Amino acid sequence: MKKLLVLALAFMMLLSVIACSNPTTSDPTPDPGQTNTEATPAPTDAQGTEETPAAPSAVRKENLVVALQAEPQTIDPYAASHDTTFISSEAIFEPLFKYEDGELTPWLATAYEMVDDLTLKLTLRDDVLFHDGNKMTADDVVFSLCYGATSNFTSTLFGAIDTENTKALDEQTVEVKLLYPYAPLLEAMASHRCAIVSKAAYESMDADAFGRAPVGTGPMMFKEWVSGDRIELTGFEQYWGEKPAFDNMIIRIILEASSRTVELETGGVDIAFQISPVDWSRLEENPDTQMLTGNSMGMTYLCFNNSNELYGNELVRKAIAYAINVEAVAKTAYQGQADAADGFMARSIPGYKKVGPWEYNPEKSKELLKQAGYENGLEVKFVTFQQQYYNACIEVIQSMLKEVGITCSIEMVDLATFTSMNNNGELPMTVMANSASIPDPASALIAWPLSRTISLRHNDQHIQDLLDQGERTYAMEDRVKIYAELQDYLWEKLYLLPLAFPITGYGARSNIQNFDFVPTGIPDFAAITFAE
Amino acid sequence: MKKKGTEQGHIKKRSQFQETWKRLSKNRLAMVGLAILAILVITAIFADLIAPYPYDEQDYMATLQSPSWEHLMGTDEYGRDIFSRVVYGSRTSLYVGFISLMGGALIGCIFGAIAGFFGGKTDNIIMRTCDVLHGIPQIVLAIAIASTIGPGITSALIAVAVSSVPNFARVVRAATMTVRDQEYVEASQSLGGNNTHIIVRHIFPNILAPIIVQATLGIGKSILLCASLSFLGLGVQPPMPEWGSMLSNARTFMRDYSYMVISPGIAIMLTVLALNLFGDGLRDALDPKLKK
Amino acid sequence: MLRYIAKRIFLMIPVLLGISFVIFLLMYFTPGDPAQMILGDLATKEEVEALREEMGLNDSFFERYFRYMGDLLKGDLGTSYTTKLPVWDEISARLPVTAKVAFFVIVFAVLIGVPIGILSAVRQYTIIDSITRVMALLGITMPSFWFALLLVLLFSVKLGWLPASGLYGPAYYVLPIISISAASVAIITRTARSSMLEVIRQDYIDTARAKGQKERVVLFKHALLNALIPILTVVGIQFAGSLGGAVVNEQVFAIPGIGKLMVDAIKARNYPLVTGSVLVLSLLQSLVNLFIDLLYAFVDPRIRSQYSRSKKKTKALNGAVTAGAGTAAGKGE
Amino acid sequence: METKNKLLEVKDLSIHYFTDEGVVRAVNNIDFELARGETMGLVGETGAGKTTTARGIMGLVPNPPGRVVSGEILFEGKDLLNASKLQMRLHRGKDFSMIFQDPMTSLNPILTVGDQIAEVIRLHEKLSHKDANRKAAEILEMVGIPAERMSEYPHQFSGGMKQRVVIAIALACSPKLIIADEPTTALDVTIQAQVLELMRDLQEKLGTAMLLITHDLGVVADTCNKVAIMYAGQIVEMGSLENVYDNTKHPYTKGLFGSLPSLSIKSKRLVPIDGLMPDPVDLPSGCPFHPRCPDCMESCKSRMPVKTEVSPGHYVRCLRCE
Repeated sequence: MKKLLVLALAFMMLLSVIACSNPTTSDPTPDPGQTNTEATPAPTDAQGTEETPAAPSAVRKENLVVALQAEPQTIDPYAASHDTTFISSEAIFEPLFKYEDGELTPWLATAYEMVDDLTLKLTLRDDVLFHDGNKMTADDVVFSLCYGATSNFTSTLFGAIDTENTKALDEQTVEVKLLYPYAPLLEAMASHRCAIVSKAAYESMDADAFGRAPVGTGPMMFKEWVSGDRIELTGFEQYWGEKPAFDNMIIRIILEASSRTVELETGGVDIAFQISPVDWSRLEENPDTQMLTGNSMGMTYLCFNNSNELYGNELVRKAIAYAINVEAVAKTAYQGQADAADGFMARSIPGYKKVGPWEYNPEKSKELLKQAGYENGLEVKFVTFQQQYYNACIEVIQSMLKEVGITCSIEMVDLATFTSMNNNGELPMTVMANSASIPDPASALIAWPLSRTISLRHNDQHIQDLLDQGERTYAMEDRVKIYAELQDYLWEKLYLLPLAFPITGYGARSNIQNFDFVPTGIPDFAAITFAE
Repeated sequence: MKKKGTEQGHIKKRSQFQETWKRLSKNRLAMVGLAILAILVITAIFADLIAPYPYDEQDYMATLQSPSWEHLMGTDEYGRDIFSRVVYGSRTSLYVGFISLMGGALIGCIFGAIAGFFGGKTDNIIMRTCDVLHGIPQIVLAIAIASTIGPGITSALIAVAVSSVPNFARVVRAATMTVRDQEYVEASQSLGGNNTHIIVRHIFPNILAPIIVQATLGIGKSILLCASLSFLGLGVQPPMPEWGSMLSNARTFMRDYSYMVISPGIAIMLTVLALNLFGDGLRDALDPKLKK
Repeated sequence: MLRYIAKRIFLMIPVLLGISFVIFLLMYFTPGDPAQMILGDLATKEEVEALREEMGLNDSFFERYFRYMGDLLKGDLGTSYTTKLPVWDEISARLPVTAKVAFFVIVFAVLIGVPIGILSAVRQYTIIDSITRVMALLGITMPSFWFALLLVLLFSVKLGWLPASGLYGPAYYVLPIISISAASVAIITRTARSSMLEVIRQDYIDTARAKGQKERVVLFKHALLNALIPILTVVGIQFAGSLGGAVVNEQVFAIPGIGKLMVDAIKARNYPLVTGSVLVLSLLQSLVNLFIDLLYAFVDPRIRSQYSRSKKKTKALNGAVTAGAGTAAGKGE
Repeated sequence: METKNKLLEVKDLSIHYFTDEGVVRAVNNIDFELARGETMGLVGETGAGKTTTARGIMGLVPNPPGRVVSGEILFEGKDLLNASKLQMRLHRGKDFSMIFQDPMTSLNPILTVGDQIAEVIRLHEKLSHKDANRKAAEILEMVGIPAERMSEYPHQFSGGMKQRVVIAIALACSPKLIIADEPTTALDVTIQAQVLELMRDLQEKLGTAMLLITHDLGVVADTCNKVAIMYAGQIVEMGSLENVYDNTKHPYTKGLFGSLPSLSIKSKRLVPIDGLMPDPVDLPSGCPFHPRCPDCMESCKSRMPVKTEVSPGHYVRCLRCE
């Protein structure tokens, strides 16, 4: 009978040996402060390794396979706000302009002219065809811009467009009218959120059908969507520009992070998104794979519900802030792949002002607690949903608050319950993140406008005024001054406590070239070339 | 003590329990199972003494340390000592495992016995409600309950209990039906025993074996269900440790820090292994036909 | 026999109705607003309210339930909130995948489980018996996604023999099948072993041996056929179980199964898709159970005679009584 | 008796079971002979080792835990104990076959009666399916069951009918010897008589020898020409019917007869043998019956009696008769 037991233990040992037999370089975990990914130079330079002039490689590949972490709800960039949609739609649609080396270069629009503060004249290319064969005309551009203005997912970027008076002057020119002066307009027109859709195709089917079978002008054409499994795109024969180095693009949906890493290592996929930080070092060491990382345009923050009687009290917010070691929170929660947040938007965004990070001073925190009348203890509560990084931040903060006598309970609910609690203002405290869709302060501070502030609920008109001013002045120097004043004010009021600037990244096979890290997280697939 | 063959003395009447214990103690494997269970229960009760660190104490200097002397099972991504969390986790996991099982078994057995014993319409009604309950996936049940009365152990407990009722009912019904036709049940009916008396005194002891097997299997499943609930964010509330959620969270670190997955995994496996060994032993001991 | 099948199918309807009612009830009381989930957290209150009105979410519980039932009877499962596709299209896209995986899992589990179970029953108290019992216990206790990850690490990454995820060819099926069926193999082995042990002790096995029958035939014909009933029950339960299946395993291997679809639908409060997928799953599971019950009758004549009280049989019974040999003996019919 | 006519010779046979609780000495050094066409009764209380003896001859002792410790079983001069598995299989059903006690569980519930009979025929006689079934039908008729019922299942037959099927299976290949292990115990008296009469007719018609195991002395008197009384694994008295019934020597046999109601002798009370069967793991010293033996002597407690022939063909194991 003893043999039975011995066998059981032997089998278990065998299993664990297999699991951990891979060469776990148990080097000391990255102590905070030193970024362990040598590959990324100082985080401020967003371009990553400098541009090696890609030799015109004749190497063509049949399929470019990309692994996504979740299935997009739609491929229509105007009907969603999630990366998975934009990654799927990037190669199908094209914007009016593109940014190359910081310069606005013509793309679908050949030239632009700011007639006055409220009107912009665009001249378009005349040789662009849609996937359904129709020619792209000014009407399509007007239709796309108006669609962008009205859809609630993109109204933050294109809401300023006056949909009645924007019209096509002729086949190739469009006159865009604005309701109020709007500085980030051109920036928006050069982003992945601006997509010229075929008016005819859109109107021939209803909005949702278009979302599942989009028609654009991009180098890749939509072919098939096998729900839950993959989206297949194929090369567009009559594409007006330079054809990509691959015939088809297959976007596979692999939910499990470790499976995406494994597929990258075994060559099952060429590019994989949302690789968990734990695997970054292994993918870098592996000769067959490379990691493309850099500071994203997002910011993770501790969000107070300022309409709540307790967290509306500035003393309490600051007491909590002083008890938190922001540096440690960022490093632990993101396993070293994040910098402590010292401002209200990512550093790569023009207009960013360094105001923090918040001083870690438990003594001061206790003082403020006494001032606020909570010297013998304070009860606080976090509500969150299943999200690896937010939960990590909250658990780290929870144990830090314990040091200063603030007992903190965490309630984990599922996403739907969380969203409805958020809308009804029932969230006490939580950790969230906002990411700018275009490198412009207006988009980075998306959580602050009064009409949109369902989580912060600060109802501070002064913030709204500054936001409007910043958005409506065209001169960059004046905008920077306005946003600097706003960021100082926000730092003073501390309606939210910035925690981390996450370093994001995606993995690729080493034979993928001309494919760099982009802060928005939506790379240009068509430009990809292949080595060997 | 050897019972003398020839001695005419009366044989000492041993109670059913002693009889089962005598036969059970001979089965070494069942004893091993019982020993492991005893250890687990003791660790659960004296967790505060056994665990070297409080389960929620974080140490940012020592995140993701592989097993060493000060951290027997290494540390997790927050620098918390995994050994202490496994020790405290035994408390939650055993609590969830056993209580949900008791609930599910109790209701399930009652329904099963009634359905099996009376048959006919009552049997049909009970069985169809069981099919309905069985048809609803445990996860839907868990989410609904967790969302209405708030997430946490209690909701996970209820979800697990409710979803294990159909299995128990079906097992008990089948066993009751086979036992019901036996002569001794008719004998006690002829002696004027009313139905509840018969079910409790005669039918239950004889169908204890399948119930035990279902119970020992059930506990393992309910602990693992807790893992899938926490995987959905509905399980135990952080920072409370629970083996299942520790396992599913450690998944992302499995490649480089495999020790994080192994310790909770082995804890679950040991518990379920012990339960099954003890359960099998108990079943054999209770089943007179099984002469070794 | 057909009468019995009709009765069973007829009985399924109340069960499915019951399930749909309970699901609707559960969904009704669960907080979280589908309209909000569709529009995302950037939408304003008015937009959300307008969508709720349009989707009829503000109607009373019974109004919505009867409207759903009305459509159901017309064979329309409603449209999914998120993708606006008919629920049936979403499910039918995933049904073949889940069915194929579940089928291969059960076939694999039976082909491995039953012979090993029998072997360890016949060779009781030997080393083989101990090994299989340990394997069985480990199979039941091991969390399946842990086993899945181990398999992927070993066979895809280290040895590179098998693809890690997706279902684009026969080689893709190997790892998912092994990982999902581990628990089923264990349970089937245990049941096969215990029911074989039960049957081997019966007298008719000795009768067969007394006839001079070969030991192999005694075991695999006389013993196994009688031991089939409990094995079939467990196979049925395991097959039904793996349909709703290992959601986590499906996720690890990126298999677009119904289990994952249902869980995501619940998370997004996509009521029609939740109810639809649960109903389809329950229907499949009930059909599997019916099929297993029919197999009982096929295997065991005693059960078969209960189902089909056809005329021919009863006449023969009466015939026997008059043939002189008294039937007062024993309780046999 | 010339050796040619001796069908079965059992010499000094001992079979023990080696269990965790200890060694169960079920059969201890028994020997007897059986000629062709002869019927011998093997009588004893439950636990005397009757069934183990039968299974020993058939080679069906479950091993582990059972094992033949000593002795020989000569069937037509050949020792079955060192026959190969294959040879034993060829004997079983062809040269000797067995009828089991409980008809309710002796038939495979999921095979038709016809198949179960045809199986033994096909095993030993190279017949096609059709011929085997035809022969099976014949044998079924022989045991008094209408042939059309061949395709029915055991649960559709009464206890008596099932026992007839078991007999049909045993006699299908007209074996030289039938071992019947309490064939009628589970049946009512009326059916018992019919089954016994059937077995006797078939025995005469096929000339088969029979070893009838029972605890019913009446059945033995009615069917057998020789009888052996077994107690605690030993044959304590053996001989022709007249010797054992009229000229009983061994106290245990007398005790058995004493506990039988008899029409001829008017007696108010039956005289049961007090005490219980000894525990086979821990047999008493000397003569195993001495603790319950009314005329027990001092030497009985220490010395094991030897098999002595008190009159031609009549053997007794008792110190009083040595």
